Amino acid sequence: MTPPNAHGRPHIRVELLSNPIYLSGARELVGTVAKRLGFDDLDCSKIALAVDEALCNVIRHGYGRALDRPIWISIWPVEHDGAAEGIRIAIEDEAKQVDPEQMQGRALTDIKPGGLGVHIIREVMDEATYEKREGGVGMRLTLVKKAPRPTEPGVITEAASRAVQSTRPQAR
Amino acid sequence: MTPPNAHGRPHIRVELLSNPIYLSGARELVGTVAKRLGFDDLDCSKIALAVDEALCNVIRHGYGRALDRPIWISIWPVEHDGAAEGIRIAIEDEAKQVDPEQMQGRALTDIKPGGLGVHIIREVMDEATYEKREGGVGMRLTLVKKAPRPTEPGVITEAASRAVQSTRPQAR
Amino acid sequence: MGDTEIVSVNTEAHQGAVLVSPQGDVDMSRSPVLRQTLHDVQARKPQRMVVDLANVDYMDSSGLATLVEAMRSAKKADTKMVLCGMNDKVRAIFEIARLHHFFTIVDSVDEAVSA
Amino acid sequence: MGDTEIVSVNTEAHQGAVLVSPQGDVDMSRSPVLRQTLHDVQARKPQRMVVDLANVDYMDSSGLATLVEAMRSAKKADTKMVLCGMNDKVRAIFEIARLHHFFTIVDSVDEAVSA
Ligand SMILES: Nc1ncnc2c1ncn2[C@@H]1O[C@H](COP(=O)(O)OP(=O)(O)O)[C@@H](O)[C@H]1O
Ligand SMILES: Nc1ncnc2c1ncn2[C@@H]1O[C@H](COP(=O)(O)OP(=O)(O)O)[C@@H](O)[C@H]1O
Repeated sequence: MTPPNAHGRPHIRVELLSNPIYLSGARELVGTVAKRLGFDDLDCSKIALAVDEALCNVIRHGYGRALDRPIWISIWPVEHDGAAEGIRIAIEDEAKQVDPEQMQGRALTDIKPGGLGVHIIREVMDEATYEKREGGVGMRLTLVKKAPRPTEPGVITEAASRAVQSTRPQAR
Repeated sequence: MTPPNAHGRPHIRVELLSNPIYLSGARELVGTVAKRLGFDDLDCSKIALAVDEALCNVIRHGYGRALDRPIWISIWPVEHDGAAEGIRIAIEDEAKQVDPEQMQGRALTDIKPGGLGVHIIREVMDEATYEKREGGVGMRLTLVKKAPRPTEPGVITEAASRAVQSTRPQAR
Repeated sequence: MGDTEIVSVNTEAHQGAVLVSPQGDVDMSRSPVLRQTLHDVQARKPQRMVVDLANVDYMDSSGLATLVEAMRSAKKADTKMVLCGMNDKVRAIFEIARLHHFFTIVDSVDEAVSA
Repeated sequence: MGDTEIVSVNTEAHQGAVLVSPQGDVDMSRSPVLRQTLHDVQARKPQRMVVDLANVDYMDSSGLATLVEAMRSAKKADTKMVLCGMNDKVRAIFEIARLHHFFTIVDSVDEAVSA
C-alpha cells in the first residue's frame, strides 16, 4: 500500500467539487495529459473513461450525490530513465471508508443496467487499487496504465526545456 | 484587491508544474468547464487561450523557464440567483513579485514577434487584474468573463442534482 | 446550452420509425435526459426506435445503463430498437462492457430503419 | 508522438512552392519545432512558402510570433509566404492580435500556390 507521495509530488493535482457538471472538464484534462505522455487517441479516451467512472462512483456511492464535497485527482508520469512510460492517477475523497473488497464489478454475463463502473476501470487500466486513506477518512483509488511505446527519453524532464530554449535567438 | 476566497471556495483548483507539456491539459480543462457554464465554442477557445498565455508568461517571466515550479489555477462560476453568468479564473504562482503596472502588452501597430500575451489576455476577458499575493511572494492574475446569455437558473447548484435524480418531461 | 439541445426526437421522417438523436456527451450529468426521452418515446409503443449516436462524442456507463434499460423495455413492448452511427470511442465502451452483441448495432440511419 | 510528427514538409508536389504543414497544437511546447522547420525551409530560399494550417487545432502567441518572424525573413529573402486552411479558432487569434492584414491568408492550398 504505497501512498501516492511515494512517487514524489504529483505533476498535476486537481481539487474539484463533486458536481457532475465538472466531470467533462476532468475527463478532458486527463485525456489530454495522457496524449502528451505518449498514449494514442483511443487509449486517451479509455483512460478518461476510467477516471470518469471512478469520479461518478465517488459522487454516487461515496458522497450520496452531494454536489459540494471535494474530490482530488493527482497525476504523475510513470518514468523510466527520463522517458515517459505511462501514467499514474490517484483519485481521493473524504467519504466514509469502505472495505476495498467491496469495490467489485459484477459479472457481465447477466445483462442489466448498472454495475459496470468498476469492471470498466479494471478492464481499461493495468492497475486499479482501492485503499483507505491515511487518517481514518476517505478512500483512494490508484490507477496505472503503461504507454504502448515509450516516448523518446527526456520528454518530461528535458525535452520541453530543450524545445523551448533551443534555436531561438529571440524571446529568451 | 479582493483575494479569491472573497468569492468562496473555488469549484476547481489545479496545481500543476510549470512544464509546457501540461499547458494543453490546462487549456482543455478550462475550455470544457467554460462550455458547461454556458459559453459557446469560440468563447471557450478564447478563454482557454487567455489562460494559456497567462501560464506561458508565468513559466517564462515568473519562473525563467524552470519546469518544476508550482502554478495554481482556480475556477469559480460567476453566479447570480443560482444561474451561471460567467466564469472567474485565478492564476497564481510563487515567483518574485513584480509591480502589476509592469504587466503591459505592447502597442500592436509595430508588428514584431513577441509581446502579444498580455494584449490577448485583456482583449479576450472582461476583467484581467494582476496583483501581488498576500505573504510577500508570488503573483495572482484574476480573469473574469461574462457569459453571452445566462444559462437557466439552478444549473450550478441544483440542475445537476435535478438532472441526475429526475424525470423531466424529456428535453422538449 | 439548455437541456433542450441534448436530445432531439424525430417521429416522422423515417418510415414509421422514431429517431432519437442525443448530442454531445452522454455522461452522468446528461444521461438522465436521454433516459427520460427514451421513456417518453417508448410510452407511445412505436414499432421501431432508432437511437442515432452520430453526434455523441462520449458515453460512460450511465449512458450504457440507460440504453440497456431501454432495450429491455423495448423487448417487452415488441419495439424493435436499433443503434447506429457510433464512433470508435463509443464503440470501445460497448465492447469493454461486452454489450456489443446485446444490441442491434448498424452503421447508418438508413440501415437502422430497415435492419 | 515524437517531434518528427509535429510538422511535415513537402518540397515537391506544389509547383515549386514548399508546403509546410504543422499538425495539432502550435503552443509554447511545440512552436519551437515549427520555428526550426520554417528556418530550414527558408535557408533554401524557395520562391514560395505555403504554411497550411488545416491540421492546426490551436495556436497561441508563441505560434504567432514564429509566423511573424518567418514572414519578416521571407520579405527580406523575396520568398512569397502564404497561410491557408485556418479554422475559426485559429483565425480568431490572428484577429485579436491584429495580424490578419499582415499576412496573406487564403482558404485552400490550391489558392495559396497561386495567390
Ligand atoms: N467510490 C466508491 N465508494 C464506495 N463504494 C463504491 C465506490 N465505487 C464503487 N463502490 C461499490 O462498488 C460497487 C460496484 O460499482 P460499479 O461497478 O461502478 O457499479 P454501480 O455503481 O452501478 O453499482 C458499487 O455498487 C459500490 O457498492
Ligand atoms: N507572469 C509574469 N511575471 C512577470 N512578468 C510578466 C508576467 N507576465 C507578463 N509579464 C511582463 O509583461 C510583459 C509583456 O508580456 P507579454 O505581452 O506576454 O509579451 P512577452 O511575454 O512576449 O514579452 C513581459 O515582457 C513581462 O515583462
